[in-house]
Amino acid sequence: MIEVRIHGRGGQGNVVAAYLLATAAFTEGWYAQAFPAFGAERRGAPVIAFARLNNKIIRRRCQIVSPDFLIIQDEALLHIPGIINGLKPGGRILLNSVRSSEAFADTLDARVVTLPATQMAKEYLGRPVPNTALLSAFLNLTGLLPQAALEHALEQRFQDKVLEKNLALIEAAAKKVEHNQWQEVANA
Amino acid sequence: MNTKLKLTRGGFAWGDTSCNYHTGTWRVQRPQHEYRAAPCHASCPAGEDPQAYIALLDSGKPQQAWEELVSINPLPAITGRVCPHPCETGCNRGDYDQPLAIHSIERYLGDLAIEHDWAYPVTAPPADAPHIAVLGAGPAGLSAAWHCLRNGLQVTVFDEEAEAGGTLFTIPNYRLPDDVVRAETRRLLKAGINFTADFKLGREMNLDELQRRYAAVFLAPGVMKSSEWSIDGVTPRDLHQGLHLLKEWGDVGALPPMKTAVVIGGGNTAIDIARLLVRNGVDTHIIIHSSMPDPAHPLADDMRAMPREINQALEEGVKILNHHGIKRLLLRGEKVTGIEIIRMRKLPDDNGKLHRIAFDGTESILHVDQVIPAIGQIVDQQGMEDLVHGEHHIKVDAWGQVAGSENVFAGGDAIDGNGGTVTEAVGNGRMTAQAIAMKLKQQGLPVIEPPVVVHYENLNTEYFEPAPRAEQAVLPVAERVGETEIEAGLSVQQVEKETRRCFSCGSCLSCDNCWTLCPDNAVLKSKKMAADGSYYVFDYDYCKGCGLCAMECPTGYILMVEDI
Amino acid sequence: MLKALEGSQAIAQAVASCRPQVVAAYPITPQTHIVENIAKLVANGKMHCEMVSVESEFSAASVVLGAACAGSRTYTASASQGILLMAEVLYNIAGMRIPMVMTCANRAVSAPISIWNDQQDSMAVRDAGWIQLYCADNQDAVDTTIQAYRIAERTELPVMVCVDGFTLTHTLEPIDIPEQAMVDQFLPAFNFKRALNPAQPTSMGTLVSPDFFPEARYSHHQALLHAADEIVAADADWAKISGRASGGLLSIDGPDDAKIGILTLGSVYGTLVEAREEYPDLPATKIINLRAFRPFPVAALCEACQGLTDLIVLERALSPGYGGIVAPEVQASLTSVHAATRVHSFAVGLGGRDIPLEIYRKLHRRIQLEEPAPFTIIDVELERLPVEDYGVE
Amino acid sequence: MNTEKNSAISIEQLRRNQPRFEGIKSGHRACLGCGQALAARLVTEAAGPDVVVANATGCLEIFTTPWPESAWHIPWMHSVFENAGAIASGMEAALKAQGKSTKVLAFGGDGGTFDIGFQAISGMLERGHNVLYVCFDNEAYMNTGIQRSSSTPHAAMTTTSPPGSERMGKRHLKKDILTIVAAHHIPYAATTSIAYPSDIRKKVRRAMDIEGPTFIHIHCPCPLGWGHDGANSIKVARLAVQTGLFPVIELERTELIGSMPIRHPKPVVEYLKMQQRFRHLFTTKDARAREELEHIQALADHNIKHFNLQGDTMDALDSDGADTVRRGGMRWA
Repeated sequence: MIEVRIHGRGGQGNVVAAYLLATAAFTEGWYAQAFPAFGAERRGAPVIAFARLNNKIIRRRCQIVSPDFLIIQDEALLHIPGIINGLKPGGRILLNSVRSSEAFADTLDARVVTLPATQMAKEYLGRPVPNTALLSAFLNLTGLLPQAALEHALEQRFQDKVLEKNLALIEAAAKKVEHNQWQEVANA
Repeated sequence: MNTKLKLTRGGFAWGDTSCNYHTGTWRVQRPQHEYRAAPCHASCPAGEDPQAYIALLDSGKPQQAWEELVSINPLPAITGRVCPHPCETGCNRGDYDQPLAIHSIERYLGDLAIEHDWAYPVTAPPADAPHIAVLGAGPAGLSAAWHCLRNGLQVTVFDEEAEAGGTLFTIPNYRLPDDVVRAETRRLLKAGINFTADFKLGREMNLDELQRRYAAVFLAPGVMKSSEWSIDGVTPRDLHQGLHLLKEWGDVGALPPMKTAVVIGGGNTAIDIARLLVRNGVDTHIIIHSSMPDPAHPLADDMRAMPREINQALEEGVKILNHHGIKRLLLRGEKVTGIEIIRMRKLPDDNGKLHRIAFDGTESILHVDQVIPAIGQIVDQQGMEDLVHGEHHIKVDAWGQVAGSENVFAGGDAIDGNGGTVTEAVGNGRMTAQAIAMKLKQQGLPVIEPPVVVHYENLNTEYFEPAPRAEQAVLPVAERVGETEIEAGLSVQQVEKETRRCFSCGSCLSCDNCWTLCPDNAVLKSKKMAADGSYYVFDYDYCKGCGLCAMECPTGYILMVEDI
Repeated sequence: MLKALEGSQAIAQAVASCRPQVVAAYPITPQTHIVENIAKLVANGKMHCEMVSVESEFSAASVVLGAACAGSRTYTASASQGILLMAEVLYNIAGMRIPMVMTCANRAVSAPISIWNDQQDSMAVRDAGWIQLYCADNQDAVDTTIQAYRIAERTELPVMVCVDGFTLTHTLEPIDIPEQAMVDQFLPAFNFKRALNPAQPTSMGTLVSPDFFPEARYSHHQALLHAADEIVAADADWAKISGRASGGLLSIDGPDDAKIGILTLGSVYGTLVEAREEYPDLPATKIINLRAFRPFPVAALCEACQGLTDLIVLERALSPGYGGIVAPEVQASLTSVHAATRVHSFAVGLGGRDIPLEIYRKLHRRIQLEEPAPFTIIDVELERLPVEDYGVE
Repeated sequence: MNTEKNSAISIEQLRRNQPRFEGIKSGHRACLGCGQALAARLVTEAAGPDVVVANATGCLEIFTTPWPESAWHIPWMHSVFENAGAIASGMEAALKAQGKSTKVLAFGGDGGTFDIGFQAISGMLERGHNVLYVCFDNEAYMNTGIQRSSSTPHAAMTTTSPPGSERMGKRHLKKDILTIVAAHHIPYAATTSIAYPSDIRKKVRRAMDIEGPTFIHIHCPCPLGWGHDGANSIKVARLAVQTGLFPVIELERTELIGSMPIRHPKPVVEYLKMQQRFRHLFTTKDARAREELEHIQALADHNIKHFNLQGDTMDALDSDGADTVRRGGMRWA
């Protein structure tokens, strides 16, 4: 079972990211579960969402304490104490940042990969919503699901221009990272 | 608790089931319909019930209304014109805005019956029915005859004149056209009354003989003889009595020559003769020691003439010297040249009795060339001297029976204490006919109790709204010439509005108030009239006795009575 | 067909497939997504009903009551404070024996205010006279919602489908939404015989005097007891059509000869089942999911508890001043047949406190004691309490 | 006198054949002279059979439905005190969903309308449900034994607004519910009184014809709570109108479109002295009573001016509202 914890802020589409991930996984035949760390979300406040992917039914409903992956939608969230707590040994972090992965090597060591997702979202969508770009990069890094699965999940949620722009965005985002770089972790 | 009761799921109940529970058991008082006399009814000398016939008229049944009316007074076209209508004085509506124009409605019905020639509602008496003789075809005689007929008796009316009507013909045409008198009396006679003209008691037949031939005799000779009149024993040579002049005018259409006249008296005869004189160019005064009538403060010594007539007389130029009396006649030879008059009043003494007091120093002279007394007439005793015993009038009891005589009755102007109106005469006739019928059936005559009357306070006038009284059209003074009738009858539209003004005092108006306002649906409406004369039935199974219906009955027809 | 759906969305679709004619609701977290999804279905013409967006939960309950009395199938949903605001009407609906279905998106009750999940709200209206069914997962929520209409309409009792707020309502997972034809086959059109009808006027909600009140209450009580059969039958019949059963009155997972049992209501069930796999060294344990809390399935429970030495009742709410709410009823039910079974009452996950897998181990450790522990709120961290309140537990 | 009489009219037959529709039947347990019982019957009469009723808790509900009996002749339900507006909303939604044209009526007392049920009514009005809401206003919580409500008039005595050395009855004013209701911009809101049955029926019929929320506020004296003889219920109600204390008006979308003119306003004392609930205003010997009487007179004068109630002496409109009787009762039709 693969457990992903997504950190973000109200308004960044945090829960949507978890839902998209689970939906994409479901379309590829996985059993998946996604849910927010239920909160009275206000725009800008730090929020958490979870996604579980498994090859059999998932019955547990507890929060993800020891994720395999962290997706952090905002570099500033790193200032929140304990944000990477519980990450499994060997676990990986996808961080939304304009800086290179190396810039975080000191604090987060080699586990981190960065993506200028907000910048890209602004460019492609006209709005600073980093979630789909990060998801795309995540899928490409892990090789868990084909890009088409995410496209399919997006098609269920978005339409017309927004969908088109997102599809262009995820295509671009995928190219920004190295395919299957985290495959090993994902298959562990 | 009924253990077999099947309850419903979820506690619902079927509609209307509360009817199983009789809230009538809560009651300690109960409403009931109680007819009480309307004041118009109670105050009518003829005994008419205007409330009843107005109700029928209002219901769109004019012929039934007329039949109801003539079941009491067979001469409505006549009384509707000449009656001083105490009914209107009594009318509760007078306390609200203006009294109902009852006399106008009465006249309307009378005229309508003449116009349509509606038959008087009566069945012919059996051939062996007792036969009653009525002496005098004036209003009292005709009324008595009519009511004898209605009581299943045969009747013959005898009169000195060639046609029925009697004193009615002495009322000037401008007030009561002869045509109306003829139309009504002839139609009445056609109902089955035998009429024998040119009959004078003591000439054609004596009273004894009448008594022998007939089961009962009703005397209604009127007062065709004028009272003796003089001032300190002095009488002018060419004295003409008012009634005599009126009769002469009616018979020959001429008056003695005169330029100025003074009429003495305050009754309708005085007014009639005064107005006749004015119409003939005579400068006329009426002198009377009474007060002018004032509806606001009716006094016992008011002029007896109808206020309406007095007003019209004044409009036409009659001058009335009220609170005056004649002190002496100014004569040249035996012919009058004037009178000395003095101010006087009727004032009550310590016991409240009125006395005439003349005020010295108020004397003045009025120049006239005729003095016409109209101070009252007395009965002509011829043929019935034994009954009258030299009095001016015949003495009778409350039922019209002549004292000491088993089968002789009397009524109309001739009897003692009569007010002298046509309507009163009609009332005497009716009562006496009833007494005769009862006597002939060997029934005792009951004591006459005054009816229980509905007063203004007994009504709920919130359900009425102010509406102006219908007034008959009156000819302008300039057009009041000759014999033309001054007042026109009401139009159909006027009558419709006027009947709607009736409060229906003491009788069911079928207004639906009780039916509408009962919080317990305990007043049921019926298409047919219930036994108690209303169109509503109290449902005592449910009536809780709250009294709301009685409180809101506009006519005072519902009373709450104890019910324990 | 399985679809990845958020629980609320699935419940909304299940409701739509039951074709209610009147839906009334007032927004409250975590019920909102259900109603929003219904509103979306209505707006897109995928659901045909009168949607009444009322001004309070009180009116929501009242609107569906009025609508049901007027002969329509209805739906409402609420949570927490909303359930309490409805309470008077909930009693009223049940007492009048009105069939209807509502979802309670279970949430803690203020104060202190909490938008997160526990089951204090539905427990607060335990005695209102509604059937209460608790759902273990979102598939269960879908199936139970559909079954609830048939149960309600056959028994003429209202059914409250209790779904853990957020834990289920906001969780996306693969859920099968039955085909419309399947639902139509299962659930006949609503025909409420006592519906208000001008052609045959009746009066509902009459004043019942002491002469009749005990009979009315008795009848209501009996109706709830008899509803157990309808709950079982509905589950069985729906299983024939859908291929899925929800366990009827309760379901059991674990070996028949287990000496230890854990009884739960709602979504913690799945967590416990998986937790058991995480701790294979702990004694064999039966996990009992109490689906029907009202009517309380005494007989089925006794059968399920055959051979247990210890039964842990996981409370998701409490009665302050006493303790657990479910455990006393369980204990009383078992007394006659399994007097020896020790019944433990532990509250977990109050106000949305996460219920991690290790709860399973904690529970086992708790029952090792000689004497059964008194009612305990498992995850309280006493040192966090103010000094004056310290040591309460 | 008409002689066409029928002494053998069967009561049972008559009951069955009353020429009107009665939504409430006999046998209900209302007090003697109950204004509300009368008002409810008049409303149902004008509304006709094709209705369903939602009734708030209160006297009307209690006295009409002593299970297993009911006085209602129309489908009726009672849920709780404060939800008549919402119950009615639900009924209307259901009937709409079922494609039926049956009209929904909601009945509440002043407590259930002005106070506890106000929110549900506001919601019902705002959502535009096709419901005629009728408030039977007897100006206090009579069902529970005469406690003040926000409809209780100024200075009236109730068990929770008793007069004493520091108080002269209710300190506050009667809530102007009609204006508040009309402010929902509903098509029709009107006041009327049991003293004017024709007015009630006319307004109910008008409201029945309107598609959308309508509100009729009926002044219904309570003999028990007001302290007058049941026989005087109509009289008291009429005086409330005639003094100007209870204006009979009609509002369409907040605009005043009609009022029952008062021909000759009566002094408020005439109204007050009939009722025990104002007794302290006549028995108290100090200036406070005089001040309160003047205050109430001023309120009446204000109403007359504010709602333009003063009619002309022979105003033709008077006949329309004043329930003038006619022989044969046709005015009630």
